[in-house]
Amino acid sequence: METSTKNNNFKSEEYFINMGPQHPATHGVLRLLLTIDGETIKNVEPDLGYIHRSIEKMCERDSYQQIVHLTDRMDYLSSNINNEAVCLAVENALQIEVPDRVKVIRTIFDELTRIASHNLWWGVMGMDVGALTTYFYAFRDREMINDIFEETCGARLTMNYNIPGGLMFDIHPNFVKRVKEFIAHFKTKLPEYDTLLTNNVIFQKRMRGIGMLSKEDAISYGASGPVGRGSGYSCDVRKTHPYSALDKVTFNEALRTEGDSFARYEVRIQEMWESISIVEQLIDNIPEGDYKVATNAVIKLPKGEFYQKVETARGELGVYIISTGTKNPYRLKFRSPGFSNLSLLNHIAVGGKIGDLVASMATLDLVIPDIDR
Amino acid sequence: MNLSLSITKNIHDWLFSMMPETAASLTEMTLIATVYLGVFAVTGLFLVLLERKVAAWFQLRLGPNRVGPWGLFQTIADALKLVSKELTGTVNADKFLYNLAPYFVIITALMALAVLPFSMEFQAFDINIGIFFLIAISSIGVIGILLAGWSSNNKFALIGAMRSGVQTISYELSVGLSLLTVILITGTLQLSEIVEVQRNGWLIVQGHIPAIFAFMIYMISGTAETNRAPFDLVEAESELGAGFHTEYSGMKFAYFFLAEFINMFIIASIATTIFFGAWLSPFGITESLPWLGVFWFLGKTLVLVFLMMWFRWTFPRLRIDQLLTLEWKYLLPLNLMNLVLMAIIVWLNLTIQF
Amino acid sequence: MSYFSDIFNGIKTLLTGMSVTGKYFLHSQQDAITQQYPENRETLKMFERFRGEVVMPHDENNEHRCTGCQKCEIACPNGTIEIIWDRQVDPETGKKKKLIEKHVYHLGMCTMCGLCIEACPTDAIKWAQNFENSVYDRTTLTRVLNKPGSKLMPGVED
Amino acid sequence: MTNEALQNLISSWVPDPVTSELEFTEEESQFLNISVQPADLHQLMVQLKSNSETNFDYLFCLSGVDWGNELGVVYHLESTTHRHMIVVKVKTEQRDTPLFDSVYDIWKTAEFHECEVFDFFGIQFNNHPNLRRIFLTEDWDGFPLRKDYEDDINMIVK
Repeated sequence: METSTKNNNFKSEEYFINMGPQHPATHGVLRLLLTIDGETIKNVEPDLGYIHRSIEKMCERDSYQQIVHLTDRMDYLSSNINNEAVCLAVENALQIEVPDRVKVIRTIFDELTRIASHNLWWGVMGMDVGALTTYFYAFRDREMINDIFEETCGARLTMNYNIPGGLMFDIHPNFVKRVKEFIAHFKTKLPEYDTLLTNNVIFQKRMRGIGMLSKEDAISYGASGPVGRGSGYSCDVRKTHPYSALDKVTFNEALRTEGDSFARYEVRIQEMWESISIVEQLIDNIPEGDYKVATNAVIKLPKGEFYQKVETARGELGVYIISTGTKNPYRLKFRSPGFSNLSLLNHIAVGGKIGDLVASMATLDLVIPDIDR
Repeated sequence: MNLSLSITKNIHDWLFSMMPETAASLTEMTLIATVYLGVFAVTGLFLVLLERKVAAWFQLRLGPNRVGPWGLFQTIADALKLVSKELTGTVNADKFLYNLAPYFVIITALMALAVLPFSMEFQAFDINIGIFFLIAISSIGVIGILLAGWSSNNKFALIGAMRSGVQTISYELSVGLSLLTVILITGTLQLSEIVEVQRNGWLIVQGHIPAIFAFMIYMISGTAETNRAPFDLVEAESELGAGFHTEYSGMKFAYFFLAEFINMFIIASIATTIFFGAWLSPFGITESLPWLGVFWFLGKTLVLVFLMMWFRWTFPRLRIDQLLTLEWKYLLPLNLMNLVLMAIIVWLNLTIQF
Repeated sequence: MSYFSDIFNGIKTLLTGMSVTGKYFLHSQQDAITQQYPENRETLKMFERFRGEVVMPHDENNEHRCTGCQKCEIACPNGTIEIIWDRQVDPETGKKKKLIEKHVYHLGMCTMCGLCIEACPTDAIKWAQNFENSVYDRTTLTRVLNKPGSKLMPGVED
Repeated sequence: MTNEALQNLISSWVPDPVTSELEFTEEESQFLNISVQPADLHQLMVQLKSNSETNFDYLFCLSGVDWGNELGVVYHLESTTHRHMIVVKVKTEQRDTPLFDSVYDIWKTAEFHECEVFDFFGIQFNNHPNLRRIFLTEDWDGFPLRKDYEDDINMIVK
């Protein structure tokens, strides 16, 4: 075994399994070194870096406008929220106040991105526990969101719609109509998700009481997003540090206290409902105005350190910029939610079966480029 | 009047008039075996296509539609592709067992077909212990799976094989007991006689409540026997990659694949024979045309096959300990209770007969 | 008794789950979401803002609007755009002026971020809606956007 | 708790703020920054977590920084009960053998984040349970996020 392992007192009835980097349940190129006794997991050691591109180093040579498009490629399922994080950090540093129109549009896009991301997660969650059909139902609905994005931004996944100072261009004239269509459609489909999967007795047996994470452990492991909220840890950045137009809307923070896989599942389902409600509150009230404020062609941040946190679909994304006053950041660190969430995988998987590992890993909703960066 | 029967009878007579008895029997056996092999290989391919189409329709897709009209030749093309593929293997595999395993699986699957009554007197081998033979044969297949997993020298395959062993041995019990429940009405194990009994009403009607329970238990454990979702822990794509056949490629893989579908067909056929009157038409509407029995038999079987596909494309997979809990804590006690209930019903003559 | 009610409720949830897939099975012909791609090429329209590849529109006189200011080259994060330019004497004014020789675009390196088109002061480049970008040879992904013999449209200034 | 109150409280923990070299600053940052000597880091962190008034139980960002001639680690802390935030910085000039105490025993999330810092900056951590190259291969040469790292093949310098 070329990789060092924590478990040096390796017992004779235990054996290694190399799960990944090519494995259907790891959703990409995550490699897990499992120590197994029969079917029971004894230790999980993630081995990362298979899609590491050193985005942080690339940021050190790019201008602030160019950095934004790199964040698309981190957590590609919440690309718009990542973009916004960088833009907010730069705007705060420059002390630019963006127009209300921009704030509202950004928030609508964020919540649509969140729905799309949770939607895909739901489909994949079903696949991971063996219900293959969920994937297609989820993609049918996600396709509508992608079309909305494509019509306005020109891209479906890596949108790069935000720029420091506002948006790249105004929303498409069809945008409001399409969003309303989608919301009406999705409201009829979301209950179907519950009938098909949530209420299913097999699914509940697979999820309840599995992958237990206490609130103290969640905080200690730096869990955020639905993973933390499934353990009763109120960590929604949208509530604790509101940004953009989130102070104008009312929504409930999805919280469950059970701390098992099913709680994390329920949190995401409820978050989809909450996101729908946020979009509904804003979609009729997009204020008129400019879609961006003029910035210098070369953005130079003042000397200092800037930190901006936002709530992506996976949890708390932090952008930490150290500027020396030049047009490039001196150091830029992304605190990615997936990286911290992955660190607790060993904690929740040990003692379970292989099937439990797959199911609880699915509820962490890992996106590997987000972890590797 | 009875075209199919007269043809087989004519061939039989002709062979026996041509040759000495031993040679004629041998020739006849080979002939029947070849015909069965050919027909059911095609049936297997057709079932694969059906599964893909049905899956597509459940999932808002179109399914294979490029090769031939409505994609009918898709699986034939796939089979051709698999035949032409390289047979790969692992370095430290037990080569003999590794190569033997797929044949174990496919041969046991085909053997079970011999006793199925497709129509009146259209049955290759009407053995008097028919049901017993079916149960016995269908449990040999697991040896092939165990061999495949063990000899592949792959830990994922080994886990899959061990799961299969556990699963098949447990669910064998439920399959046997649920069939036994219905046998109480017929009083015979011979399949042709079981069909004859059903002229007074299909057994699921004759045995009413306990028979319906028995049918439900049989379908659940039958699905588990064929290693299909929600009991596909043996393959468990998201957990083990491909399970016991991870290291197989080309035609050897195709044998496993084909065997799975033939097994599914067999499980459905047994249910048809035992619970739904095999080739008997409902209310005897086509009694004057016995060759239509094949149509009824296949029709009923396909409905049950469709039911199994429906399960597969709806339900999530169980975990290994839940699989055993379901069998030992739920199905087995219920089955035993059901058996007693059925015995009481038969004893008090409470069966419904027309 | 909870033993039997568990079984009963379990089976009920399974059956309701099956009713969802069953409903879609019955409507499978109308609801199918499959796009039959090569066949529907005629009807498949991309949105007008779709980012397929960067192109440089030319008018009927083979004139483009690129002044060679290189703003797109600077804006590009990946070095996708290279402008080969030259100073030539403008016949009308007699002054030396920057003119492009080649506007080279490496589609293979492009991440479709749109910063070059935002940066262009003269709207010389824009997005094309073409999405069938795969080729057999990687070198064909390097394109020269200005057509041979084309020149700057009169009146276009930085 | 306000930044001022935090500063007063934390400086009251040490007998003599001058000799212990705690530095507080709010300049150029939206948080209260504390610079601490490597030897005092672990002690301070334990107090920040365990004191009921500060109760910094959430380490939300742990970044390595190459300050030119110094290597450092920046800890961003937040209290989930009081919702105040603080930044703790630690630096060392020993670029060849930078060594700090691990905070894994205080916040478990530090295990992975310290591995990341080790991977990219070569900073070692005392008492870390499994310090390894988490992203790069074991035999990778150098520490890529240091400012003096050079790689002629993979790095494109603009």
